[in-house]
Amino acid sequence: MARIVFDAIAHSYLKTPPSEVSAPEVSAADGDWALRDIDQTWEDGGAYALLGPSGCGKTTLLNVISGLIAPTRGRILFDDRDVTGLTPRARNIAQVFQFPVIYDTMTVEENLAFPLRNRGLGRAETRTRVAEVAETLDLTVDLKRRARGLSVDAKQKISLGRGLVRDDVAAILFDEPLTVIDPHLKWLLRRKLKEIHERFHLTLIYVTHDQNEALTFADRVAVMNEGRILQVGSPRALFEAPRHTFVGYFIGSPGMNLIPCRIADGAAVVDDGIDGARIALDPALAARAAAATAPIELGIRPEFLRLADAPGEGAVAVAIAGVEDLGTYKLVTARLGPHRLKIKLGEDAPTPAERAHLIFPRERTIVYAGGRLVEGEAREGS
Amino acid sequence: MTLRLEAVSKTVGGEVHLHPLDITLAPGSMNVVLGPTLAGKTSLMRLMAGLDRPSSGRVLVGDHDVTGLSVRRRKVAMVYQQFINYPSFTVYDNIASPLRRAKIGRAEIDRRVREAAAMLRLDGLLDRLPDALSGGQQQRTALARALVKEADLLLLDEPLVNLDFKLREELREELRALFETRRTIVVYATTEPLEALMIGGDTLVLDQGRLLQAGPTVSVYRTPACVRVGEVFSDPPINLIAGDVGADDIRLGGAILLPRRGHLRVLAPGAYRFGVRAHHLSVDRRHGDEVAVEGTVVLDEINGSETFIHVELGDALWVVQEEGVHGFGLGERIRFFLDPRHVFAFAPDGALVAAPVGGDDAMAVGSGGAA
Amino acid sequence: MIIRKRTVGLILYLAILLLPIYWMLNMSLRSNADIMGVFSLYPTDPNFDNYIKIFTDASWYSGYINSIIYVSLNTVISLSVALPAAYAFSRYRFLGDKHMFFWLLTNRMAPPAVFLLPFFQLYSTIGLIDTYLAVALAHTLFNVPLAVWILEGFMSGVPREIDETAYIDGYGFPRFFVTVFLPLIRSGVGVTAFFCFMFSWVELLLARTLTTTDAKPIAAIMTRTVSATGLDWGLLAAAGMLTIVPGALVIYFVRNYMAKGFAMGRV
Amino acid sequence: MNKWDDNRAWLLVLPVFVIVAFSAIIPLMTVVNYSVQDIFGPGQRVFVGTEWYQEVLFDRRLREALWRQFLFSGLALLFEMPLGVLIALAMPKRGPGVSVTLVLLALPLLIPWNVIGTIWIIFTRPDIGLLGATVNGLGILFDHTSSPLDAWITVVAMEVWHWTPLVALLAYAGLRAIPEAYFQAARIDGASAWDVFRFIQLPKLRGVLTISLLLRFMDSFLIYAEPFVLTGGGPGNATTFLSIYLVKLAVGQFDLGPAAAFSIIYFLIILLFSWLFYQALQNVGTGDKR
Repeated sequence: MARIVFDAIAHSYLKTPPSEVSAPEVSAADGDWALRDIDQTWEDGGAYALLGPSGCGKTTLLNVISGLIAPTRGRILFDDRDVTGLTPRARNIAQVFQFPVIYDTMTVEENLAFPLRNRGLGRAETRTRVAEVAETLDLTVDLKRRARGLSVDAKQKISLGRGLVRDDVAAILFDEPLTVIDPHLKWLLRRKLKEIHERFHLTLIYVTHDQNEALTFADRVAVMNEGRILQVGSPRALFEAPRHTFVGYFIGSPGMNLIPCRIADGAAVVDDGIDGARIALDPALAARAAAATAPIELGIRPEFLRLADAPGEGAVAVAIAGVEDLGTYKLVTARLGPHRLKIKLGEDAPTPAERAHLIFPRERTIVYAGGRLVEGEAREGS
Repeated sequence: MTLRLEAVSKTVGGEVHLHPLDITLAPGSMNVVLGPTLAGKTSLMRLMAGLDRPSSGRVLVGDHDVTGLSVRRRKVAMVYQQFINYPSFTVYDNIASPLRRAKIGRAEIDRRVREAAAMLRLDGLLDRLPDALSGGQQQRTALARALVKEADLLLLDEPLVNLDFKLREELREELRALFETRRTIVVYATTEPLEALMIGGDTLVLDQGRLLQAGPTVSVYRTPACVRVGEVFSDPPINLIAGDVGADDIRLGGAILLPRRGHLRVLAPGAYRFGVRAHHLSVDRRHGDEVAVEGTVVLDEINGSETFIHVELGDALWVVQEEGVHGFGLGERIRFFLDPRHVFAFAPDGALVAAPVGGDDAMAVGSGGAA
Repeated sequence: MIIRKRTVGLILYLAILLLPIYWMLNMSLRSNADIMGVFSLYPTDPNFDNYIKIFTDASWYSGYINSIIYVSLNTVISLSVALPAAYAFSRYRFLGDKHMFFWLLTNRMAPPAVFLLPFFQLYSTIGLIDTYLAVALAHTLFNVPLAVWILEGFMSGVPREIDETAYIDGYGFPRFFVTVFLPLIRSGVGVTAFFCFMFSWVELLLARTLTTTDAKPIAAIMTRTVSATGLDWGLLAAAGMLTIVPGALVIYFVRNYMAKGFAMGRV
Repeated sequence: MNKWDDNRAWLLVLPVFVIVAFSAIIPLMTVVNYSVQDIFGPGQRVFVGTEWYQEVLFDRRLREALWRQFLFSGLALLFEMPLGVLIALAMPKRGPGVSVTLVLLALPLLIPWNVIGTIWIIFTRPDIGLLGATVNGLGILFDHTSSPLDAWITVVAMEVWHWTPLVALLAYAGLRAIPEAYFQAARIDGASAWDVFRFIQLPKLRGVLTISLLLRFMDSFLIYAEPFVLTGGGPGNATTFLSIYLVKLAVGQFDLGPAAAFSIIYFLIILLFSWLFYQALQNVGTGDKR
């Protein structure tokens, strides 16, 4: 097991990479870099998820860790040892792929014993390790069977097991491992993974585009976009205090409401088509936001908005554009000038009338400048 | 025009894909076909489209029997779960192809293609080949081609299932808006309850080739005609537990006592299966009537906005849904609350006996023999 | 290190593979007297006399033209009948489909020697002996089954939903097949054409039997000339070299399709 | 996966059926006809029943040719299969080397079969052949026109030279179809190159190798032009394979009846192998397609 450190890792798939990693401002236009200057520490024994849309670089990042890809620039350290030039084998990494990779001609037992045999472990010890792992993964009864004949989820467990049998493994990497698993079985495997983490305290890194998988699996989730890690935090921190607008949009279903605004007199002023709607902010937050030069956006999650029938202190008049009854909750779409906001209401909440008043709870209303969170005073995410 | 299926069934090589079923879809209606994988959703859609011929029964459009009519002569459009486009045509030519076949004038084609492309945000991509597009854009192209045709019947077979989580969410919302204004009969197949609720309209619940229930989506959700509908139409899974109704109270799984009150008063003494959806369980007491239940956490799933807590209680496994993101450790003891007002009661054969009030306006149209 | 060893091995093998061909090239650039007189690893006095003779003598070069004509004819016939059939096998279940496919494959395996006499009689009866068409038709015996088989593999790789979408869009079969479907299996058609060309080009037994003068293939003229001129090795080698040229050209043009076709695992 | 049920598909198959039937069924019927008749001349024929079949079955030379044929095919496979796989393993996976290798490998496949024979005559003759002269120069007597063993060595070498590239190309295709994840997993599991070959490449090649094995078996079973040009079936009858003997019988001696009966038996043997081939293909098909 090891603490893994990324030291200014950048990677380009081009043969002759552009000489400079471009500045964040122009990043969107330049797709030559799959990873841009990533500094990150993966603590020993942590359960991490790499979450992001297709093509954000998360699989590249994973392959850099395992050593299947040599980064164009930067160093990677395992416990302060530079492993940048080492092979996957020398790094002691295990990886579980999107599709189960098993050795067709071997039995389950032989499959599980394979990495140990290659490392010259004794027969007796191999047997006990395999038995132990098979027990954990509920594969004991299948040990003598040909691996080829098993179901997809059992095969995926074998691929995982080949990583678990090695007690010297530095980290186990997962590349969207549940893609081929039947939806009804997914949660069972998620549970298995959790158990394994609790039991073995291994460093686990899990790549996915599905927030459900990432947030369920990981203690700390790294949200990636366009080759950068935007935020690493606990599921709760990502939900409550996303440090980047993309994180706010990407986490949560539906994502965070983001409205362009300007700051005046300790409040956010949003274009409502008339003379501007005022949304009161935490004074300290407002002061910092006012000092920012980049464009300001107001952020609030649909869960935190409240509706009132009557105008009141700090309530903003909106037009209701639609109400969807989604069984467990009602999703309201409100129009505020040119902007659209989503509001999540309880299933028993009364359906709002055509016009309503929206309350932005002050402690839940956050502000972004140039896409980055403007820190309030007391808010320091867990 | 109305689409009617009369006693339509499909058998392939001795294997029944669809048992005889009757369905009527009104013009301009929005219909969801909800069912787990292999429920027969695709078989049903292919019969509706005319891609396959039913083994028995008739398909009628208006008063017209179209059972044996080739798909070329029908006014249908279809979107598959794979991204199906003509790989050698540009996006523009892809969208234009059904119009060109229909011998429509060039100017008119151009206008309609650009309109559809704008609607699906493909404006800047018209000259590209499908291979040069992302998955989401490819599926948008397929959707545009289906919409531009202005067919009588638009079939969508799990169109979003192969997209990224977030893309799925976005496109789902756009779709609903796109269908709202059309006269077309839309049929949308999905395995996901939430998707069914988002699309709205009417829902047909299909399982193992049988039509279990049909009706307005929200009513079917609130008043599942049988246990199986409850299972298919709940995500996370509905909590089901055997119980006995006594004179004064109801005993669930041997341990939990519910008062025999409210909508449960109608139950005659005897054995039942009780169902309660995960979001009607809560770790906070929301109500004085709620009954406390204790168990061990085996998993806590977070989907971004909600947390699903899997709790083991004796042999039974419960799922509790909590708003927001919460962390519960594996093996932690937890107490949650069950609101008796939200409990469904099913007879031993599976049929719904009592549903929570508020769902009584639903019409349960059990057809083809509810399981 | 391992990679290097492998590459060395591969280059060595390719060198051995080319050695006999090189030797023939060597011979073809020398006169017969030279060949019989001195043993030399390379032509000491290279000249193109043998080639010039072939290109100036109609009894020689017409053989090439004959071969190219019937081979091309065969490729066209094989492809045009195999395309619709392969589509049927890849898309439809119909009465006797499996048996039909098997029967086709058995013809790919039929020994040409068995068909020698009956073919001669058959084509004599219908007056096709010594025509290009006779050879082209005879070669369909093994090329059509092969073409159907290869094309079926490529077509099965195209999702059926594309066909359905086209029919839903209102395409008729012929237009769909030509404008939508064929471009999708372009590399399959390329690979198939290559194999038809190849097997028709290399076959000699039937081609020689069904022709006498007008359509006689080069390969047959070669053997005949050998006995007549009392083994002119140089001339023979030059003629042999020239039979490799068309094949080499074809394979050069379809090499990218080849790689793709092989990647699809069907040949 | 599911196909459409429609018997009208026959319309699409009809051209193929007609053209192949014309080339296969009519001639085959002629052969059957000959095999049960004795023909003296135009219009003079006598029904002889199974006489020709009996004659052929008890023909010692035919039986010898058959065993020779099996030995030849067996030897061909023994060399071609492992060699082909080895070459496929050594071929580059990407880059300009791929096209070059493919083109060079395919070259022998594109040479007319009798020219193959010619090439090998020129190559192996003791007087002018590179190989023949070299070997004889080393003091080893080598002449395929007089020594049966030398003739066999030459014929087998020619066959291996000619057809190993096909096996290599097929195996290469099979190797390219293995998902990259398998190799990555093996690297991570610490597998050696030999392990990768034994536990990943070889099992995944099973289907392709079955196809090439059967293909090569059949085609080597039908071989005619190459050995005929090279050795003429000699010395003596040492390299007289089935097809060579059949043509001798039919064209050389004009023994139509026995030749026809021989053809039928030959064809039945081939049919049996075709059937096995087809069965194997079907199994491979279901094994590979998900």
